Amino acid sequence: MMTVAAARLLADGQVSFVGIGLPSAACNLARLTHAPNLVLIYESGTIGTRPTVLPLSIGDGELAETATCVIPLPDIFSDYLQAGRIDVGFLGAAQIDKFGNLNSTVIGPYDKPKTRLPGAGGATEIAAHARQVFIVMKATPRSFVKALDFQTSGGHFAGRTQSGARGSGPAVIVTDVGILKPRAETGEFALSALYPGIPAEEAKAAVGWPLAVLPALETCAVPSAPELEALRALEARTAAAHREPVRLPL
Amino acid sequence: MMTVAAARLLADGQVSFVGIGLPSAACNLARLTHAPNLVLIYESGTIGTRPTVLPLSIGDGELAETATCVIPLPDIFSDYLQAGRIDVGFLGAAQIDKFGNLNSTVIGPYDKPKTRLPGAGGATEIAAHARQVFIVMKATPRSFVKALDFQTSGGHFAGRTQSGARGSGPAVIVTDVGILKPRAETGEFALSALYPGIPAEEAKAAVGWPLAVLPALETCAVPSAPELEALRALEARTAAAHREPVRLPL
Amino acid sequence: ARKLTFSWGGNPGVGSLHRLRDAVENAWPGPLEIDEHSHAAMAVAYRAGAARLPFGMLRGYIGTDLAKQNPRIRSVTCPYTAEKLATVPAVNPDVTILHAQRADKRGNVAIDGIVGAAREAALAAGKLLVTVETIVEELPPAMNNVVLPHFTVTAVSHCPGGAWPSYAHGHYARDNDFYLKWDVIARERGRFTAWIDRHVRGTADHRAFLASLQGQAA
Amino acid sequence: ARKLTFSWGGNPGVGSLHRLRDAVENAWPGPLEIDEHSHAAMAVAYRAGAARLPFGMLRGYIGTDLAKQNPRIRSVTCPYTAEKLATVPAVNPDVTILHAQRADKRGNVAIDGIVGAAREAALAAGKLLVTVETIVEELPPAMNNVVLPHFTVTAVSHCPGGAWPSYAHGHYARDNDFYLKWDVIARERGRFTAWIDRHVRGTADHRAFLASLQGQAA
Repeated sequence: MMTVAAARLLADGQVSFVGIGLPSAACNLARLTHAPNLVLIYESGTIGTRPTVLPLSIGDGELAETATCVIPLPDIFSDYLQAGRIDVGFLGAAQIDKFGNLNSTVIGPYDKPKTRLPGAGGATEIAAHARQVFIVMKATPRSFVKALDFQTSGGHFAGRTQSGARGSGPAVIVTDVGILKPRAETGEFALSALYPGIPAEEAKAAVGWPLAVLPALETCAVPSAPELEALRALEARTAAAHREPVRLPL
Repeated sequence: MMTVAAARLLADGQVSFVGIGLPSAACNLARLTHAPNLVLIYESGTIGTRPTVLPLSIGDGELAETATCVIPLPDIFSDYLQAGRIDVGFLGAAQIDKFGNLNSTVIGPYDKPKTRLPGAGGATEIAAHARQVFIVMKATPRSFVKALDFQTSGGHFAGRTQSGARGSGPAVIVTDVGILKPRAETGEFALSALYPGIPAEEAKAAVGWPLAVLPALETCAVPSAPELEALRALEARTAAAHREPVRLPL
Repeated sequence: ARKLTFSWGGNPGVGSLHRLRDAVENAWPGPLEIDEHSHAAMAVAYRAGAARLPFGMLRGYIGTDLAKQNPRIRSVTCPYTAEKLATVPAVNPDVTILHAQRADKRGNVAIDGIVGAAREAALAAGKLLVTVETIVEELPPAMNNVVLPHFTVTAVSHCPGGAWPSYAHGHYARDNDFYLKWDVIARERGRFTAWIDRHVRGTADHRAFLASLQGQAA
Repeated sequence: ARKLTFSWGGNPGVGSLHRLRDAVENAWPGPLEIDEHSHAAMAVAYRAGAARLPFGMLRGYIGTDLAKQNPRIRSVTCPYTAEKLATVPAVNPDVTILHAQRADKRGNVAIDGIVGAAREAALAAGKLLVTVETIVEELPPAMNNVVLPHFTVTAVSHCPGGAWPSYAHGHYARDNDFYLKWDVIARERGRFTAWIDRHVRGTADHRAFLASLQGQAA
């Protein structure tokens, strides 16, 4: 449901900066269903790539072979992201707060972390410069927290409009228990849409801050047959492709 | 004789930043005779090019087709020239002074020029950053002047060593009446070698400043048969190639 | 044209651009403001423009009077080494016009050969207009070749011969003869104006322009 | 290793790098100094290094605590617009080690596929060591493809399979299984050390290393 819900948010023709995992699945599902002209950019440098299977890393060969072009990583960040050419950037993290600020750096203090996470990667500048940011994360009280241990990338933080960030910040958080959108006045995320069969109480319980509910609370449609069929076929192709053993030139 | 004299100055394996005209002829002559591993870089972006005929512009197609690689012009200037990867840069100009400072910008005042020349192009940074600069110019009192109307690029100017220039400046001026080299103490160019049949007086008369003569004044060897043969063959191939009419897709 | 931002203005391999000289020396047909740089500086200015940075920096303008004449050449101090580096303002043209070899129906543009600063000038532009030798149904995956993706391109026009008198790699060579002829055509105002009237103002489109020059360009 | 300059340290598509975690969290096998950035900043740091500029700049480090933790993240003020831009020191590795597809006898190196910041990291290096899948007599003219010219390369070594467990475009695919296995191997110090002793310290060269892993990598 998360993948389908995220895919539905993408409009045809948009330019999307994609990470591995659920964002990659959602973007490719959208491309294979309602948004055939979606442009997928992976930070490794592939522009307009059309993989037939989901990559396990941003460096997978098929991303290059099916791309409109492959450019150096510095150009992706300077001439595309920083230049404001990305419509939608996908982000996830270990922690999120109610303003959509994200932590993918450390749990615990920075100098003596309890858990050292992988770090920012492209997230800090994606959060700043993509026109819109879509956040995709499973909701638990441990990850949807009142206060981040570290702010890796910015959501609707105080002073965003004067900060030099080009983009408008996170537009949506797609979770496994519903969809959150920010209130225009405060930038604070509130429950915007439910999934069929998951009540608002379950969503509220999964979030570590008091989750408000937007007045126009919707319920998402169940995944349609074409959506499910496209997603299952994509996953089946992916599983088959990744079962092929690697042959080294020995 | 100028072309042959300039070609002889190039050592095999050097990386040379080449302009159109005599420098291009000299570099290709060197490559076809004693320096087969000379690496020619034209500022348009061709690295290690091996044209069979002399180009009439730095954008000629054969430069790309025979190059080790073709890279963007900004990379040529930043990652090769500025980074100190160029052994020899060739320059010419409308005016030169005794320190090897060059003018290719204006004759007369900058704001109200008598003659507006094409301008710096790559010259300013070639003069600063190439390890050595070879200047190639026909000598006349109008071009070898006491004072430049405008300094486009720097030779052995006062303060060069503290200026941020990476290179050691002009090492030689190849003229049509002899070869000039700088005195180590002053950076002032003096007559270093004569051509067969051209006396020092003729060289002195062609230069607009009192031209000193270095103690170890040499006389260049006449062009050898292989040198002349290679040069004439190169020129013949070039003339033939450039006689072919251009066919537009009409 | 009111102002020219440039680093070299000549007829490559031939000599001066007489019309540029006349404009700067004699203000004909009107005064021309000059914003003069070096190639290395223009390169970082385009690159800064493409990255939407406000300026570019280089180890440049050393041993030259250019920085004295152009107040737009300034400097920054390195926050680590305290070195001074030369700066130039980013160049962000309102419109960049390029000629390329191929485009596809979606507007992706492929450039082969010597690319100069074409990619940077394209991505620095507010609007990007591209003329091409051929339009194909779909470009093959380009791998590491130079492509301007369709969402960076404002409009594509099919214009064979659009690089003339320069060349289009893989299509036709540089018309070196014409560069020599241009020296004669452009030397005097009268002859230049007559040529423009006849071949540019007097033709309906680029095809007619090229046809009018066949065999008697000078 | 004493210090790590980085922007992301994970097992792509799998999770944490347990050995990195252990070093940072528990100083095992020794303390590791951290110089942490974002991808965009590392990109300009390598590019500055390749151009031998002392720093790179970006519109970056906005809305993040990173700049508070890393004193090497600073800023410059634009001399035209007075905007503040984030800066990072240039990265100029003493040695850069790359794996590429092909080299020729003269040492020219051709890279195909996803190049990342390989070219910038190569040209920023004091010494550049390249391992390749194949060595050919002479590379064909590359046109716009990525080539490191021989005079930028310190040494080339023929090392087929040198990208493993990652892939070499056109030669072999990424060994995704091994990335999953690595999560298990590297999770505990004992198992990790045993693996390193057996497969890395216990083999004579890269071929023997790969052979020792055939069929029983975990």
